[in-house]
Amino acid sequence: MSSTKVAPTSSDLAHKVALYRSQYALRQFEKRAYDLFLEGLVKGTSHLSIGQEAIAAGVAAAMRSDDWTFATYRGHAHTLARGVPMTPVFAELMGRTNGLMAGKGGSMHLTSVEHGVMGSYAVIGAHLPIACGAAWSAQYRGTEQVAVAFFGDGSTNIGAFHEALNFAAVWKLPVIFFCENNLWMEYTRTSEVTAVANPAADRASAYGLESIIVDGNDADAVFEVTSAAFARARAGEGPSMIEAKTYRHGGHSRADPGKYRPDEELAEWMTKDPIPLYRTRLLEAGVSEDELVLIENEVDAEVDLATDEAKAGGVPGEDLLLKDVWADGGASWRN
Amino acid sequence: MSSTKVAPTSSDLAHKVALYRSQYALRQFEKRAYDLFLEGLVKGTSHLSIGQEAIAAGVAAAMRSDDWTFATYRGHAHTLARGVPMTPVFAELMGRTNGLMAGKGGSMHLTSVEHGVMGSYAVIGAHLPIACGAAWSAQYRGTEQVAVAFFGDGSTNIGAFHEALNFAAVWKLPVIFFCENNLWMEYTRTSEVTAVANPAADRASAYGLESIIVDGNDADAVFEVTSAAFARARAGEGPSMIEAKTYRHGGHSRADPGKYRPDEELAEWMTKDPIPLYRTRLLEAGVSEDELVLIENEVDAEVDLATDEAKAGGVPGEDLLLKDVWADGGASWRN
Amino acid sequence: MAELTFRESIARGIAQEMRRDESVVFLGEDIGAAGGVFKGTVGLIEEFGGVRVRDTPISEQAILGAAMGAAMTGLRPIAEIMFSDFFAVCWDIVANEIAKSRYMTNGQMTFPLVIRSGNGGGLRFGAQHSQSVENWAMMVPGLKVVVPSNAVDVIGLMAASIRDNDPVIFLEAKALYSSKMDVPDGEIVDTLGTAKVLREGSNATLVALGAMVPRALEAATELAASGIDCTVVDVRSLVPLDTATILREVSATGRLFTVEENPRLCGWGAEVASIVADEIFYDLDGPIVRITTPHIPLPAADALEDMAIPSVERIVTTVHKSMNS
Amino acid sequence: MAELTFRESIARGIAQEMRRDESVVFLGEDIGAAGGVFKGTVGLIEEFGGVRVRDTPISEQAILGAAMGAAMTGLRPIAEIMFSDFFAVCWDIVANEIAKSRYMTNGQMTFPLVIRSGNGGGLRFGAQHSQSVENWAMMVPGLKVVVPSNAVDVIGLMAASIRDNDPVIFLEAKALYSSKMDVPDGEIVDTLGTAKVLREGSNATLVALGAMVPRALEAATELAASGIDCTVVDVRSLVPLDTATILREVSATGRLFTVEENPRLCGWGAEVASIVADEIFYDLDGPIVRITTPHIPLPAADALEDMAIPSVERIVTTVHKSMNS
Ligand SMILES: Cc1ncc(C[n+]2csc(CCOP(=O)(O)OP(=O)(O)O)c2C)c(N)n1
Ligand SMILES: Cc1ncc(C[n+]2csc(CCOP(=O)(O)OP(=O)(O)O)c2C)c(N)n1
Ligand SMILES: [Mg+2]
Ligand SMILES: [Mg+2]
Repeated sequence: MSSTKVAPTSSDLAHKVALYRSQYALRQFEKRAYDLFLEGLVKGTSHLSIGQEAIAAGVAAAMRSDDWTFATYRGHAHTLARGVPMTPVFAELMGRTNGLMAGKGGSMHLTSVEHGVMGSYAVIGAHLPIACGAAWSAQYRGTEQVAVAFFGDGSTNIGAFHEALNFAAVWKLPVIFFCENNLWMEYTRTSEVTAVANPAADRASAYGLESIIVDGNDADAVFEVTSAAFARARAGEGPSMIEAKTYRHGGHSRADPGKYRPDEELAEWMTKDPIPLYRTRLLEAGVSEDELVLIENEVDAEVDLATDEAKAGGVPGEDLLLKDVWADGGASWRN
Repeated sequence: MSSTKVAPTSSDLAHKVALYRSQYALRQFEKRAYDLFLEGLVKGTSHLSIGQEAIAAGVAAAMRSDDWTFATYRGHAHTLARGVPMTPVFAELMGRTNGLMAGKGGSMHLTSVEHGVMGSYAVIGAHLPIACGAAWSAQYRGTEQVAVAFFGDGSTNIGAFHEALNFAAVWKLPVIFFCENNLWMEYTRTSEVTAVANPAADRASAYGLESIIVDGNDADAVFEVTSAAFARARAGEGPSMIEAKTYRHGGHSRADPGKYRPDEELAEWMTKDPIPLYRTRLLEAGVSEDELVLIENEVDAEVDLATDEAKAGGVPGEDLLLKDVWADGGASWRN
Repeated sequence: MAELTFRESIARGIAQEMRRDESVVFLGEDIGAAGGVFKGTVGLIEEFGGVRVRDTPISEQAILGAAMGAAMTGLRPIAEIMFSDFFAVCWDIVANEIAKSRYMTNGQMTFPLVIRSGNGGGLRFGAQHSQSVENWAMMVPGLKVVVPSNAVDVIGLMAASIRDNDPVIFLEAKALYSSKMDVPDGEIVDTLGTAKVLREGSNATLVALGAMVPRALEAATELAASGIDCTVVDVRSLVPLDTATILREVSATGRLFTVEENPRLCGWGAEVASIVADEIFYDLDGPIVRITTPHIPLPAADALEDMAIPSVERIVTTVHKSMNS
Repeated sequence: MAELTFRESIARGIAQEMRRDESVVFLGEDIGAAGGVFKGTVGLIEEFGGVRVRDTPISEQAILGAAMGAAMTGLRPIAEIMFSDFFAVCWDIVANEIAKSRYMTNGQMTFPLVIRSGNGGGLRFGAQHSQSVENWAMMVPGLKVVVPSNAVDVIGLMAASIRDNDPVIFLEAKALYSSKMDVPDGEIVDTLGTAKVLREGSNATLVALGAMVPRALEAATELAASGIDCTVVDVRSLVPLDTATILREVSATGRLFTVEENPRLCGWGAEVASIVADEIFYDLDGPIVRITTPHIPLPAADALEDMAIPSVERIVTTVHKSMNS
């Protein structure tokens, strides 16, 4: 785990304050999403990434606005971190007409093409080859855009992972494979079903790639290591794979209390919670407590407002049901 | 490429003469199969492994009779090397009732459960996880049986490869993954579409396995390296992956002349033809020319007889068409 | 006699067979200590241990490949594919390998295995976790396909599937997992390929499967109130298909309505309709009508999902309209 | 005007569109220098270069994932899956990702891509290289499915598929690759969702697809000789389906026979039969009969394969028997 330490400059500081704001917002959004779930307003499932915000925030900060994010079912943070407003995301979780996809996708499929969020994928591994395709199109059109695919530690054992990694390496595609290693799959520890200790990094060499591990609870470290990968990708040097060590504070999905995890493990990782750690770092770097409180209050207000706006959304009807199966906007398969 | 050199003993010599016989028989069988194809008697496709016989012979020699072979569409040699007689294999290629599967499988699906040949699989990669299943059953029942899955260099880029390797490693299954690296897929050079130089061996570490490369044109070397892998598997030490360097003398399948390969490459590999090399080695070790000629004549006669017997087989009828979809012997899906 | 949920019946059915036969083993993701994501396998690892009940990596091809290889060498594996949508990542092993290998080898191999999976919608999980894939399996020669509609049938059909010597795709309607029923004590073993007539009527025959069975029954009750008396057939097993029962019951009323959760095109209902239109054409008194989910991916929002999957109301309206036209 | 084989038409159709539109790119196994395993892509890499025509590893999920990702970001990729049987190793990308993502994103994404593949039997390749998988694709909402039966249609439907903004599964009957036909010079562009009436008759309507079309035509000629005058409809496109033409032609004769290469259960013929049995029930004069491959994996031996796939003789006999009973 490497993170270059440089004395912060004022522009550094602005960047870092923004990173704090982003992480804090992701956290507050998801806490609210959980409440809404418990209230019965989020009807399907939802997978929170509370504890992993440093990754979403750190990577997004390293992206160009025309770069592409490919997320998993655990994609709230990655979606919001690209600048998607909270209201349509809350509304999507609640299945409302003002949802990001008008309720048709739900929590596991958040997509905002406008913000470069090219979908959240709920079948393990699928989006890795799909991200390769976006990268291929950038390469073909010479746009220097880069695709980032996020995935979990447990997802490294599925076939699509292997195919995508080899394919990207051979075609030298501008794609970054980002593994968020939170140690657990749903209820099984990944190390129990994986042949190597670092499920992504220990496999990089199988694709001729450098093995990269980063502290996933340190947004600065994530930002740096990812920025370097973007630079390589834009320079035509091909893909990178990054493995970030992190932890989810809650259960896998919905109301899972995550009881299968040893108390000490959770306790240890709670001491590494990226948000208080980053807050302390900012205070030490000279940011004032007041400034941070102001940010926090702004975000809290944003979450409240977005919740209200989302709740005000309508219930989708038959027009939406039969909309957009096809490019002509309809669902007709016959004449 | 390692091959321990020890002075041959007489039992060594008998073993080696048997290995020669096996390689020679595989070669003669396939030359005849090619003739039959040109004559229009083999109707579908067929994939010869002329040039790769040292592998089939060497591995089979290291197997217990109750071990299991899982082959690909390029499976004639692996089937015969386990002791399956030539007649039913020829007959299968010709679609006759006396075929190994009465014509229902064809060249790409040779199977003889009686001889431990647990099928030939024509979709790239599929049999790797299936071999894991056989190995799992051996482990569960404590029989010390071992499963061997053969596959090509080009098959290392498909998802099933990755899943099988990880699964076998984690469950410590008694299975040997044997890569016959003949440099080519169908008409594309594997190195052009593969991220590493040794498509199997360079990926062993991704599954916590040792990287093993062997000269696939040397039956003794193949025998030794595989014997060691069998010993590990029977001792409960889990899977091995072996990559053998070899070359197919002919095209990929059917009447493909293999013109896409540079003349010099073919010429170089022809000098490494495993059969004349092994013959010379035997002569140097003191086996007489007469003994070898006798063997060759016997095999040639066996090929002729098997050809005639196969040709005498009947044309399959409707009873076979509707036989053995189900375990009850029939094909009925309704009452 | 005890009241069991559909999900509890799954563990009971599997346990019944694992007790009886050492060669029955069970593998899948999170099936062990976690008791399955739908809590359908609670208690099995405790009773049978980690050698017979085994957690796997997220590697569906490996899971089903392992099941196939184990079956061809003497075990009787049960494999779980968590959501039936994930059949798509391991379809080669199912459709090309397991389904075909007995035939291709001219009967040299037998594949006594069961693949069970959570199937269908109703849980607002969206298009990739809600599909009804019974027709994916039905269209592939060499697969048996079983879809129970209640807790008792779960046990009996699970037992029959495990004892069967052919590969069985066993689809559990997720929407029924929490449904409850009184279940008799002792061993329960049912028979594959037998449909059940749940209600006898004289005007029309509703043929339904899985989660659509309780809806068809409820619709029949409503329809009876307005003078349309329906037979309701629970298909239970698509392969083998009990065409005898279906043909008899459709002949008796002269009208067939299928109630299907799968999207419209090429569903099991199309097969049943085609068999009827061929074999008892002259017994029909009117059009054959399929009541299905429209041919769209399933939406996530509750309001939309409820519109998509055939509801009691839609069944009632459709039958009414068709019978009165 | 030039005589072209079906296989030559494929390259011609692709070249026509690649010349016209820089965003059309093509990837697959051995499609470049080798010109495709069926020689369907000869000359393309020479004309369009290795950037637009690109060989891939044996990684079908990567191939189709790449096509999907490229399509959603502005390209119009064509991907080859060498044998349609191999859809099973990448079915998730097809059925769960490509087919559903436009709908799930409420229309934010468009997937103008074509997946072409050699389909069906007749080449004695055995059960894993001979399947007719048109119903695999037809049953998944969000996929268009096109199956040409002759060289001219190959070009026109290929062009229409490439220009279409939805994902198209383009299935090429391997048994037809060497069939020949006079093909007009110049651009050819056809229309998806249009069936063709190839022969007008008064007694019965044969509806056929792909490699079954020439057989249905030949059977119709034989049947005419014995007094049964048949209409023959070439479906050409399963999704969108030209139900207007099919319903009209079946209404006109009162009898429907489907001629299908896919195994029996849940084929496209079951869908067509069900639509007919619902919508024009009262126009029917007798049972709807499906002539299909039996519900078995395809055997390799020539004699067996010929028995399995509907032959001209079987079509003739079946129609005769049904019309005279
Ligand atoms: C192909 C497939 N198999 C199984 C699942 C069910 N599933 C959803 S999330 C998950 C665990 C994934 O673990 P990991 O990759 O570590 O990601 P995390 O959830 O920890 O972020 C599983 C098994 C799935 N969605 N797709
Ligand atoms: C999933 C899948 N994709 C493609 C093919 C077509 N195919 C058959 S053999 C082959 C080349 C395999 O090359 P390699 O693994 O090196 O084995 P070799 O033929 O050289 O023995 C290909 C692409 C297939 N059978 N299965
Ligand atoms: Mg994880
Ligand atoms: Mg090779």
